[in-house]
Amino acid sequence: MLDVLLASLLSPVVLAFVLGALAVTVKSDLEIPAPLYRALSIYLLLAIGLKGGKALSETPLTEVVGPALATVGLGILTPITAYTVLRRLGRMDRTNAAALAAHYGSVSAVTFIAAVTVAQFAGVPSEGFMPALVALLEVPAIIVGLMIAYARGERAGSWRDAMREVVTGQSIVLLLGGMAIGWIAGSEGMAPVEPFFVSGFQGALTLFLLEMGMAAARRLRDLRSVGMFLVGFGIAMPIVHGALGVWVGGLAGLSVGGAAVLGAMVSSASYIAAPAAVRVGLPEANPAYYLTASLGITFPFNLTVGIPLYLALAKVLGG
Amino acid sequence: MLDVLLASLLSPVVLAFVLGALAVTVKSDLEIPAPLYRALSIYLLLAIGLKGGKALSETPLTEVVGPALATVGLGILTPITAYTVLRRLGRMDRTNAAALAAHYGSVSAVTFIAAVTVAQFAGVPSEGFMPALVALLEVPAIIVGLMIAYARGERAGSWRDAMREVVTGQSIVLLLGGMAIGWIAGSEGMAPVEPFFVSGFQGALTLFLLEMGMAAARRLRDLRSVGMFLVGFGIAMPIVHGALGVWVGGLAGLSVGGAAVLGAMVSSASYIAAPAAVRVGLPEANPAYYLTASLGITFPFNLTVGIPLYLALAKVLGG
Amino acid sequence: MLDVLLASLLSPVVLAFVLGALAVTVKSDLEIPAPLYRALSIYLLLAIGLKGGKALSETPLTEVVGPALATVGLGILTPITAYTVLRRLGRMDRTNAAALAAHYGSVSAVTFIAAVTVAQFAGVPSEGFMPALVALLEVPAIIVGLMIAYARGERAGSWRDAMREVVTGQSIVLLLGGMAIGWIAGSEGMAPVEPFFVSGFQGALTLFLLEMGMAAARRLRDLRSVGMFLVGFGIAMPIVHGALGVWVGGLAGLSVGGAAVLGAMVSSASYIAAPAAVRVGLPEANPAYYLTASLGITFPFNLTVGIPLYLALAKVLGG
Amino acid sequence: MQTASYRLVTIVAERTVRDRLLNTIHRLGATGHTMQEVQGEGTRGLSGATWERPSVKIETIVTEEIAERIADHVAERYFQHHSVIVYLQDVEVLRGSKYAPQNEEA
Amino acid sequence: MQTASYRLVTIVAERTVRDRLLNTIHRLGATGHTMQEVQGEGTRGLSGATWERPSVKIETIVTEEIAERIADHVAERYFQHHSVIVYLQDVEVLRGSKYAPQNEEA
Amino acid sequence: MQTASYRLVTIVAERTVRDRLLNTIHRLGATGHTMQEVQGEGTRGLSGATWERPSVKIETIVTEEIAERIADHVAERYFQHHSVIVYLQDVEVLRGSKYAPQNEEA
Ligand SMILES: Nc1ncnc2c1ncn2[C@@H]1O[C@H](COP(=O)(O)O)[C@@H](O)[C@H]1O
Ligand SMILES: Nc1ncnc2c1ncn2[C@@H]1O[C@H](COP(=O)(O)O)[C@@H](O)[C@H]1O
Ligand SMILES: Nc1ncnc2c1ncn2[C@@H]1O[C@H](COP(=O)(O)O)[C@@H](O)[C@H]1O
Ligand code: NA
Ligand code: NA
Ligand code: NA
Repeated sequence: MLDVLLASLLSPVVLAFVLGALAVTVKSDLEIPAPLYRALSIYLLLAIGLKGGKALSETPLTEVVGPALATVGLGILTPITAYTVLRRLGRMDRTNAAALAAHYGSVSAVTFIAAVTVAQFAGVPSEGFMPALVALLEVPAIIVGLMIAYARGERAGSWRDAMREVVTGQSIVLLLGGMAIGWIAGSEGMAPVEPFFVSGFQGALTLFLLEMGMAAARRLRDLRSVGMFLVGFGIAMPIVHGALGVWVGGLAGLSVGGAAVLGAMVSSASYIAAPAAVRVGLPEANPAYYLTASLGITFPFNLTVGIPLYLALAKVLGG
Repeated sequence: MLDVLLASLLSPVVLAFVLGALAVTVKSDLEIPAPLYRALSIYLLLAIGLKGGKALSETPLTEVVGPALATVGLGILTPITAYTVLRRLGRMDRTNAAALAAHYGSVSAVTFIAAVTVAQFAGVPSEGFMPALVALLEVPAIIVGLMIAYARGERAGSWRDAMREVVTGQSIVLLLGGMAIGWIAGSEGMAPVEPFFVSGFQGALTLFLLEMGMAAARRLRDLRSVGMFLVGFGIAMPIVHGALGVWVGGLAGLSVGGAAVLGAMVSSASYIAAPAAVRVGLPEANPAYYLTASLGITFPFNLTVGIPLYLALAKVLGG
Repeated sequence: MLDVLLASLLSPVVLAFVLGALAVTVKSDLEIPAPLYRALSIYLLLAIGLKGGKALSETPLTEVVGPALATVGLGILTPITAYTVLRRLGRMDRTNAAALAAHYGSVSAVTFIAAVTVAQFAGVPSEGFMPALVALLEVPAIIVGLMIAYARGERAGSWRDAMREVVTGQSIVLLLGGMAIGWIAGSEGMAPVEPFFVSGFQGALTLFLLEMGMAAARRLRDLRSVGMFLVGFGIAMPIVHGALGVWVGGLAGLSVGGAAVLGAMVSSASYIAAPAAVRVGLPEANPAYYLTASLGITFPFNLTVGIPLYLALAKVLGG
Repeated sequence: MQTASYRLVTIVAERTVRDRLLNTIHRLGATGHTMQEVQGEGTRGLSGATWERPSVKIETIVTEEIAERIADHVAERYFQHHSVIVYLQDVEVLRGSKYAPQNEEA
Repeated sequence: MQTASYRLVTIVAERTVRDRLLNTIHRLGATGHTMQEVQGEGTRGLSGATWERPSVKIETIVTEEIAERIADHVAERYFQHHSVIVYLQDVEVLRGSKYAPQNEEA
Repeated sequence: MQTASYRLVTIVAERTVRDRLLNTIHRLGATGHTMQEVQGEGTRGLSGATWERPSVKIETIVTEEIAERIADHVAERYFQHHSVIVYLQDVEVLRGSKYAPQNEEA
């Protein structure tokens, strides 16, 4: 466990995140050009999709069905647990609770990637088709979260616009699109593009996390405004959801690595797809809450402590 | 033939183009940052040049002379055929006909790359010096096209500015410049930069075609405004020019793959160098015509159906 | 000597610089998108740091101490020599002399990279920990330069802001940060990110120098305004400092390659860290002087003639 | 120099509402617009930060009447829940006819 | 359309002074700002060229009084040694209260 | 706050004419300009879309007289065949002398 924790903490990817956070703390003039950041996120999402699609093309469907169903189930369940916790324990208003539920039910692609890398490194690689599960996990929670809000009368936003935003959002299009391409092209067709999309991946991710670290650190400044409860929520909720994900993943027949990665996925909070949809569907929700919690608290927690934790848990349950 | 058609249709590069088009159709919020698109086009042009230059440095000049002359000849002939067709059959006004002639006489670098890839894949690789021919084919047609227009009295644009735009245009500078660098550095000097410019090439192209697909789809919306004739022209003209290119290429001593690629080059319509020059030299021409035809119709046609067609033809003639 | 001179002159990296300069001369519309340029400089600095850090993690500290002390010493000495020359021979006012001193005492990362490549190529590779010396050489000179200026009464700028700008500047953060990451991660941890940061390096550098060539050429237009003396200074000073660096480097126990690279570092003039600090600390200094000299004269000189010269000298002294 | 007086309507808005805004503007009679990406800060905090999509600044030159229509529409439709501001200025343009719907001379 | 009159203060400045400028503006009472990267040329030559960090254009809508404070501050603190210009314009805004400190209705 | 009145000339143009425009502006007496990349839509359709070079928005603060010269020149030289628009506004600037050719105080 400890060696894995160290190995993941001391990987260039995580260290880059720390460097970014430090740069903001010392008020460095370091600035990642916005177009570079966007280029990297497009690259990463497409690359994940391509890899997943290629893997799918080599996997018997029967192997995927179980985990797929489990993932969808978790995508429907977790926003409800999150909402309940926020309302009951947090006494949070309905709108913001629903918004946060959508975020914590959905998934963070970068957390997923980090988890895959750590599992790989720990000698328990996850299934190749995991990216398919990311696509499956991203959408339902957002829909459920918005439904909870819309179930309660008049809304400022537009349900239709929000749905369109979810299903035509950049991350879904690139993930699913990439998977389709990888699946159709197969390993032979993929070969020529792999130096770009596979070999370069970890390095691009390092650069990406440099900016993530900066963004997270900037977000942390709003910590005061969100209150201690949300801080606690941002750490406790992932642990609960993560454990649940690991456990269900195991039952669904995933390997130890696969279960750990699913745990990380379930525990993670979306900070790209969900915010975009919520801004449209629940504009009256306060971004300071859901962005600070998902980007400023949960993401760093998972990246550093969470992932190794879920992996250890998966080993215990799985071994 | 069919297997090649499939292989090329189902390559990640073409599929990315389709994905881009789909993203626009479903009104996705996917957006390729403009600087990324420009960075990719600079990278691709420079990479083509470098590869071509390196190949030239290893090729006896005698082998290149024939194909080079043939290419220049085609660059002078095709704008005239295009102009004639547009005037006679299309009853199009002189200015727009000349503008379109410049585009269809010139060449699309991306169509060239795609053709090289397909030929490669089909087991009939094209000559390494083909990029040199791209540089040769790009310029003459634009000059001829503008000459046709200027031959007919007063013009709004400036002939000198247009010529400067053509010969100092980004694509020429990068292609010729890259070739010079590759030729001078030779294979030994090129070795250290090849991981970046050679291995990464296909992947970068995939990303580039994602945006191309989006641009083409957006262009298609203007289809109504350009009329059915232009749609037909955008498909028929490439076939004629392509066949011509394949045939002449064979006579000039190119291999089957080389002839096929030359066919694709001749059939393709420029959408970077030509538009830039025409905007300066023939500002009164309507961009909706030449952009929609070259980017919205001819490019997709060649990418999907055209290239395999020219390859099949080259095999028939060459075999 | 000559073969090395040729080899370095005819490397794609240098040729790209020339191409960029030519593009500006012929008024090409070629334009490197600013975000691409910034992305490349972030990538290059981080990559240098990572490589250096990894090397440090494999080097006994004792080997580094000598060269490190020598580097700091040179970083304190060279701004003083530069200032004296500018004041005595150049009759330049104190402010601008101090500003130039800060630039010529500090180091140009790109000159460093070019030198490493040439030494490598010439069969006398430099020590792996050289990047650490770059970080050491960058800061002191800027501080000394500003101190010289501030030592003389009232200043428009803010000393504290200037210091903050130096030590939290993007290049220091990325260099030191990268080194820390590479050092902590070690060669095992670095492996997955090396395809991106190591294999891609030379190619990215080529693209970067394309823009550098354009920037240098644009700068040269201001040549008249800066006067002949500064032109001479921009060529003579590097030679003196370079020779000094080679000599001291040898004494400090660096290999022939290492001494040559240190010479190139010492001879080079900063055009990123120093200008940023000077703009804050000495805003009344005239950018036309320090930018034209460092970017328009000294950088091209070192890139083409200087580096092979220092290498030859190192061979003489070292062999 | 023969100029005509028009209104310059400037809208700064978060990216999510961009396309809807553009459609509305043209539907309400604008003959064109100029747009650029911006970062901003206001009562709803930062917008257009690196990690999210940049906000946009949309400028359109229109007749007084259309300007009012646009301003009213934006106010009523977006103010409550979106990061959007609108302001109006007078401008003198050349080729006045260009900015009036169906080119009635202004 | 119910509009209120405010002042639009535009500052074009080299990147190095950006953050200090933003802090000052808000300290002096601005309730928000909009910012974009620009390239420029002036008496100090080019600024924001590719190889250096881009200059910024900062726009803030404020009351007459705050506008004067900002303009004066910038003039006195930055004009002598930095590439900075400031200019003021009148604008009509919707939701006037938005731009007045502690929302006193304008 | 001691301000002087000048004219702000704004030109939005397709990229191909950018450099010629900048040269002209300065030749006609502008002491500086600020420029940014924009996307636009007008009677000639979209301009500055991703796959082509971005359009530019050029702003220059000049005297009334120079403003007219610039506007007239652009109108006559570019309107017919290029995607170009020009509009003028009044601005109050600090350091008026800065914007008048050979620094005659404004
Ligand atoms: N006082 C202001 N001056 C200039 N721009 C503003 C001002 N207030 C808000 N904005 C812009 O309008 C956007 C939305 O404002 P808000 O809804 O108050 O967050 C901000 O992100 C800024 O870009
Ligand atoms: N006359 C002008 N019109 C528009 N912008 C200007 C003008 N003069 C200066 N600027 C802008 O202000 C910045 C600094 O000006 P300066 O301090 O004169 O170099 C320049 O880089 C331009 O962006
Ligand atoms: N009514 C308008 N309001 C704002 N900008 C406009 C307007 N009309 C045109 N433009 C800008 O001017 C450019 C050229 O216009 P046009 O020549 O009409 O295509 C467009 O791409 C827009 O950026
Ligand atoms: Na989740
Ligand atoms: Na052609
Ligand atoms: Na130096």
